[in-house]
Amino acid sequence: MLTIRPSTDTSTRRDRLSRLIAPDGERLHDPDLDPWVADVFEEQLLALYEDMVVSRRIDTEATALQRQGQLVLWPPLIGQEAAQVGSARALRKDDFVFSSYRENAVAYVRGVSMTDMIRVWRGSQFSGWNPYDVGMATPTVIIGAQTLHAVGYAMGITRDGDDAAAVAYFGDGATSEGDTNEAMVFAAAYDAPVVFFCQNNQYAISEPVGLQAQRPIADRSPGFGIPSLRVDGNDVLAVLAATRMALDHARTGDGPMFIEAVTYRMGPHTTSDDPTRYRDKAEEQRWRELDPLERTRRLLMAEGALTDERQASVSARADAVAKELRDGCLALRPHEPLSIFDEVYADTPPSLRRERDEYAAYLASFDDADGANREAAR
Amino acid sequence: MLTIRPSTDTSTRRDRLSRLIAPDGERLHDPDLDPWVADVFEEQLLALYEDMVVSRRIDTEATALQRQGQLVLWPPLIGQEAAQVGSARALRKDDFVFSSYRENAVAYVRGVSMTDMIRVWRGSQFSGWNPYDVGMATPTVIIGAQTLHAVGYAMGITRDGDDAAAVAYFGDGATSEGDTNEAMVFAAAYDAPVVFFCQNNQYAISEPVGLQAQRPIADRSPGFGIPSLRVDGNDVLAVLAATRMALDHARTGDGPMFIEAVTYRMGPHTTSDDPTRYRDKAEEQRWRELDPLERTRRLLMAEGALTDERQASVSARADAVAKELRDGCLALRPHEPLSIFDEVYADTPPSLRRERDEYAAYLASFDDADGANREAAR
Amino acid sequence: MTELTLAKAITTGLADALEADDRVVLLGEDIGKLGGVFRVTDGLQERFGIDRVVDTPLAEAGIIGTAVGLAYRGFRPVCELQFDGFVFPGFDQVVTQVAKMRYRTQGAVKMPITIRVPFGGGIGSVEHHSESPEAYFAHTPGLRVVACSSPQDAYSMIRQAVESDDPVVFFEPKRRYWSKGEVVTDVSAVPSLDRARVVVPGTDVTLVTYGPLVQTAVDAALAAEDDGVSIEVIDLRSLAPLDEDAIVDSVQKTGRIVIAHEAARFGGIGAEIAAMVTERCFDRLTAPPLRVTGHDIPYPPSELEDHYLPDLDRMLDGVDRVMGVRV
Amino acid sequence: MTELTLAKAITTGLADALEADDRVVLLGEDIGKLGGVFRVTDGLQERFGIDRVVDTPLAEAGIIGTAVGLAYRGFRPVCELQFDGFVFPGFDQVVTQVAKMRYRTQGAVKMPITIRVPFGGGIGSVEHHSESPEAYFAHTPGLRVVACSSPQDAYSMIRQAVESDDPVVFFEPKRRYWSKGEVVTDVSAVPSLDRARVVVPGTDVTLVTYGPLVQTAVDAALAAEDDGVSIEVIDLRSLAPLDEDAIVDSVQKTGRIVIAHEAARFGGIGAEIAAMVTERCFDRLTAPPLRVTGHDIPYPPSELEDHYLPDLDRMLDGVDRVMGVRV
Ligand SMILES: Cc1ncc(C[n+]2csc(CCOP(=O)(O)OP(=O)(O)O)c2C)c(N)n1
Ligand SMILES: Cc1ncc(C[n+]2csc(CCOP(=O)(O)OP(=O)(O)O)c2C)c(N)n1
Ligand SMILES: [Mg+2]
Ligand SMILES: [Mg+2]
Repeated sequence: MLTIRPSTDTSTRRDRLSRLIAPDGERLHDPDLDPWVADVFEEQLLALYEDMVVSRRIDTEATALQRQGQLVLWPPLIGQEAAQVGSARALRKDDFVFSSYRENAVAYVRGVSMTDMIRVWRGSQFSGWNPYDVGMATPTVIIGAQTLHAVGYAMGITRDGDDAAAVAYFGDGATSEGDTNEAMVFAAAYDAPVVFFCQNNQYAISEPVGLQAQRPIADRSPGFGIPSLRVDGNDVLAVLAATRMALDHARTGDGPMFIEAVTYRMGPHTTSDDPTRYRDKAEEQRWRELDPLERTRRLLMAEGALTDERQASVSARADAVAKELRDGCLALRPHEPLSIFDEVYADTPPSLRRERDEYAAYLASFDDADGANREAAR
Repeated sequence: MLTIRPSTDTSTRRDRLSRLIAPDGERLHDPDLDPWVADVFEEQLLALYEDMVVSRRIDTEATALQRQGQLVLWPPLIGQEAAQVGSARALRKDDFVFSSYRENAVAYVRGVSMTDMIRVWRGSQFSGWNPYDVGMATPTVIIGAQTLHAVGYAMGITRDGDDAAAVAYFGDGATSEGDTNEAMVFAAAYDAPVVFFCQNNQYAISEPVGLQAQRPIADRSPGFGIPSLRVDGNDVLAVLAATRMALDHARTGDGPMFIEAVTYRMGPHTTSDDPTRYRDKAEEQRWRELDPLERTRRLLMAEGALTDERQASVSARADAVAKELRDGCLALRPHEPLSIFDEVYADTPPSLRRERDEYAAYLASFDDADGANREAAR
Repeated sequence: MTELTLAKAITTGLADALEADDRVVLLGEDIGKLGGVFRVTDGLQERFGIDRVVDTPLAEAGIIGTAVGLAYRGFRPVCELQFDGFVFPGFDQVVTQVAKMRYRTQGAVKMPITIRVPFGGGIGSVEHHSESPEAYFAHTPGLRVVACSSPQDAYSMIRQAVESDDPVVFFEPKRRYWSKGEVVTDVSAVPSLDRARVVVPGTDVTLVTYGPLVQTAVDAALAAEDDGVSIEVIDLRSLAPLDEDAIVDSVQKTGRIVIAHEAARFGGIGAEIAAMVTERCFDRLTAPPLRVTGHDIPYPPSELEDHYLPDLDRMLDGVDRVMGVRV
Repeated sequence: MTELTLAKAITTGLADALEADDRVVLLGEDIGKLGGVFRVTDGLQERFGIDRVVDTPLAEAGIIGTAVGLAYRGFRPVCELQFDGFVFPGFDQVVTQVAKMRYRTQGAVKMPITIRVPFGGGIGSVEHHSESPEAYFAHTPGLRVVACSSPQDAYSMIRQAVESDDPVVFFEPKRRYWSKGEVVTDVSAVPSLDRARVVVPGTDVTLVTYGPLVQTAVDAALAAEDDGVSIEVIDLRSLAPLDEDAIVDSVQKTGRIVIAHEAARFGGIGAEIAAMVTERCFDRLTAPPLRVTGHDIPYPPSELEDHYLPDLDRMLDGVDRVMGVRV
């Protein structure tokens, strides 16, 4: 009889993860992954390290800006630097990213400017950058919705005969949404060149991953006909290798692939969240020991690559980016009120034009004598 | 490295199916399934056969009624008798079925009267029977939606401390809908006592199952943490055994289980459909040789159980049910027009009462002199 | 100029759109070999190939969501939703993504998606097959919501919808699919997609409707003529945004308005039109705007659907009321 | 009688409902240990256990769909949707299942489901966190759609919603969560769930609103008093079905009506009220019903949300207009 039982491994134990850098900084070897990072030497690893340090600095700066009332909200990515930088550095310029709200290190790597990155979180615009300039779509807040966009985009790539790929970034929580599962159905049906990149950061706000999935998340996609990889998401080299492999798989006509990057959200869900209500210090401490920056630093130190000088230049770069972020943020000026009526349609319809004009007249009434009187009267 | 690839079997080949009766009627053995039908002797098998013959007769009669303009639509189940009868006969009275529109043999087995079965298809009501009378919910037309209802009901069973189970019936097409996948997520999360019973009848209207799934459908649920079985859906004994096993699994606290019953929709999708547009005679012929009734009949003949006398009584029973169906159908009288305003709410709100009264007055206006004049004037 | 059924006019429009622009891609359930359950895409897959006329898995969010991705990549997807009652599993992608993407991205990302929905009742079918969900879409800024009523409009409007850089929810009056009419395929001179059309000129009462009820309204106007009442019938064509001026112009002339649709009255398009007309024509109105609509109940079983659907008599009853003949 | 915030009044109401009937079950994302993102369910899981206060996987259709199954089994599920903008993935289950089940089964299957939705803007948040989707639900026969505005109503209405045998979509004005008021927990004497309430009596203009804008309307009434204009403020409480008589009674007295809501104007609740009032009070109206609402655009980025949201000035401007002070 053909009984297909879930395999017995129901945990997301870290020792089952593909890895190239151990938490203590030791360089491990993996015959499947190694070939994909054969070109990564000291200099390349240093660059990845710098990206991660910069990403964390962006995160710290933005969190501070939020605390100072300069941002309406910020979703920290601290802890997920390796997952985001490693995967984003695997991409080509003509690949296209569809992400959720937390992928700010991905945006940084894609070349998004600091001012553009911060617009959304200042409540200034819903989209910080032009997606076509950087090959990264405007982040999607509706959990899971962007996975379908990535698949559709990938279907377009096929129709154009290109060898680019689309990448969908999403979280462990997003795997429960119907959209994410439909995305796998469609991707498999059309062999779409899309990489599903799931950052399993152990939480969807307060809910541990165990509520969303009874199996390692990487076990989900094979049943849809999509091969998967499960990597240590705090290992920048393993993530880079895995993503390169998956992209190659997609580009060469082998269809979609799924990566679960096992990582940890070291900060709160957003600056509005209070994680002490749902997880304990001991757990946070356990993961702190697996910090993605620290292990890369250890490897670089062991190899003698991270000289004081180089560490200083990394810090300087991080400071410069942070300054760019802060200055960019503070320099943002509110848009003109009537701009809220723009870009609802390609051509504003007459009825909406009338609405805008009425509102303009209303605003103007506060300037004229009558308006002033009204104001005074209150 | 942990790469989880789809297994290499990407077909839904029939020789990979669990079976207890071969197409030629030979009784096969399966150590996993056999114990679950150890109590099924000639008499029980004859009863199953009779259920199937009756089901097919219901189907034929309803199709004829539709052709005669007595029904607005009918979704034939021909070819799926073993899948429906075998599974439904595994249920206890206190189990609860959530089905789609095609499960009329399930409804028959649950004890739905012929008159109640036909109401919906005559356009008379949206629900033919009271779900609580027969332990079967009103069929759901929105594909996949009922799978979540089954899970919720099963969560209720757990809360009540009962050992009953809920069963969700759905098709191969339904596996693509977000709802069906969310249902697996919820069922696994709460270890809900629910059996997912998928009749893979090879088509969703015109679309072959290969568009919905790149893997055997039974491969889907294990990734959600739900064990699955893949049985020959044209083998009533194997289906009975598999469903009993899955129900036992659910009842004894082991949580959900998934069954893919591989079968074939021998007729059109509904009486409005024209399958010649999308599948060929050769394929239909191949499946005709796997007819679920025929193979049971062969087994019974080989065992000498289906005497002429018994065959005659089976036919008589089928004719009687068919007559019940036809008479029940033709005896249905249209509801009173104002009944359309009933049961929208527990208590009809004043505004809706007013609407109903206005419409009643409007209708009445055709009876009075003025109304008659108006009519005459046109 | 050829005589076509409304369904065939859409088929022809889709074929011409596929021919005119190779970025046009059709997506939907059963639209390939089967040609869709209403055969509207009949023959198109054979002619344009499986990459341009795409049978999709059975998942409406998937259809709309992948269309968003295709649009992101510069395609012009045309999605078919099989029946009105099946739009809701895809509703989130329509409301939160399709409708808002241009606004969200300050115009950087266009969503030239057409979502075709056969809608309305009167075909004697089962649950979910006869509904009129247009108001849900019309309340969603960023969408254009249109309904065609004649073969000519079916042809021209589907061409315009596909060419529009805005997302268009395109309602097709399924019970008029087989009604015939002359169709010219030169769309250079046809009115733009957002304009209403006076179908029958009149002076006493404005009767506004769309989709399947336009023919009923025309019949009502003819019948009323015998009673000496002159009805001006307006086919809205665009439900959102509304061609307010066309309606207002008519009411300024007639002073009375009846609005008809199959959808439930409460919160339907009729409410918006009544409110708007009252705002803009208050002094001219000699009677309150009156709605002749589906009742505020779910669409009923088909044996009683005639008691749900506005028909000629109910329209004339409405006209009588605004004329003060009946109260 | 205790002073509670509106949020705490709901918490108390839910706790009392859980206490009073062991068939009440709460479902939602993060409602357990976290107590929900607004802490409305704070402490309830600890008190009533994980089987009655259930953290769900992140899937709205899943939440509503399993609630349907629980209701089928005789439970009274209370679902929390985290924010207004996240109702749409669960919309299909609400419209095609929750709303229609009683009708579909001729009354055999009840759907006593409460769907809680924190709604509205003015909290300076990101996209999808400030919307007002009530009209989508109100256009759906079979649902009761309500909005509370004060701690007392929050308490009584959530109790009544949970006890109702009809499905109730329960809108909570999130920017008023922290406003305080006296609450009595004896609900035997409170008005029924479907009745509107005159919050401020007046004679010149009827100002109808609900949810977060009720407080704004009360402030406007106070301000207008100084100008010698007497505003009658009506809190709708029930958006669907509407307490039409309460509105009509008021307009019969005042002859003028302003309707305010945050949702977009086109096809909003205001359109229905304007249409209904015009139908029923045509001869009494001295000015057309006027709507003061969100614009017909997506909810804008928060830095400009004040230009979207109706505020005291815009309400007074509306009042001035119907009074003929401004045109
Ligand atoms: C459809 C929808 N439902 C609910 C939310 C509210 N919400 C925002 S983030 C979040 C958790 C997401 O978890 P996960 O997918 O793991 O991503 P992470 O936040 O961990 O990066 C929730 C529930 C939402 N944005 N969209
Ligand atoms: C949400 C939704 N979308 C589309 C349809 C139209 N439709 C009715 S049956 C069907 C195919 C269903 O296929 P499957 O699940 O395999 O069941 P089968 O008909 O084969 O029994 C479709 C697309 C529907 N009923 N609901
Ligand atoms: Mg997460
Ligand atoms: Mg099927």
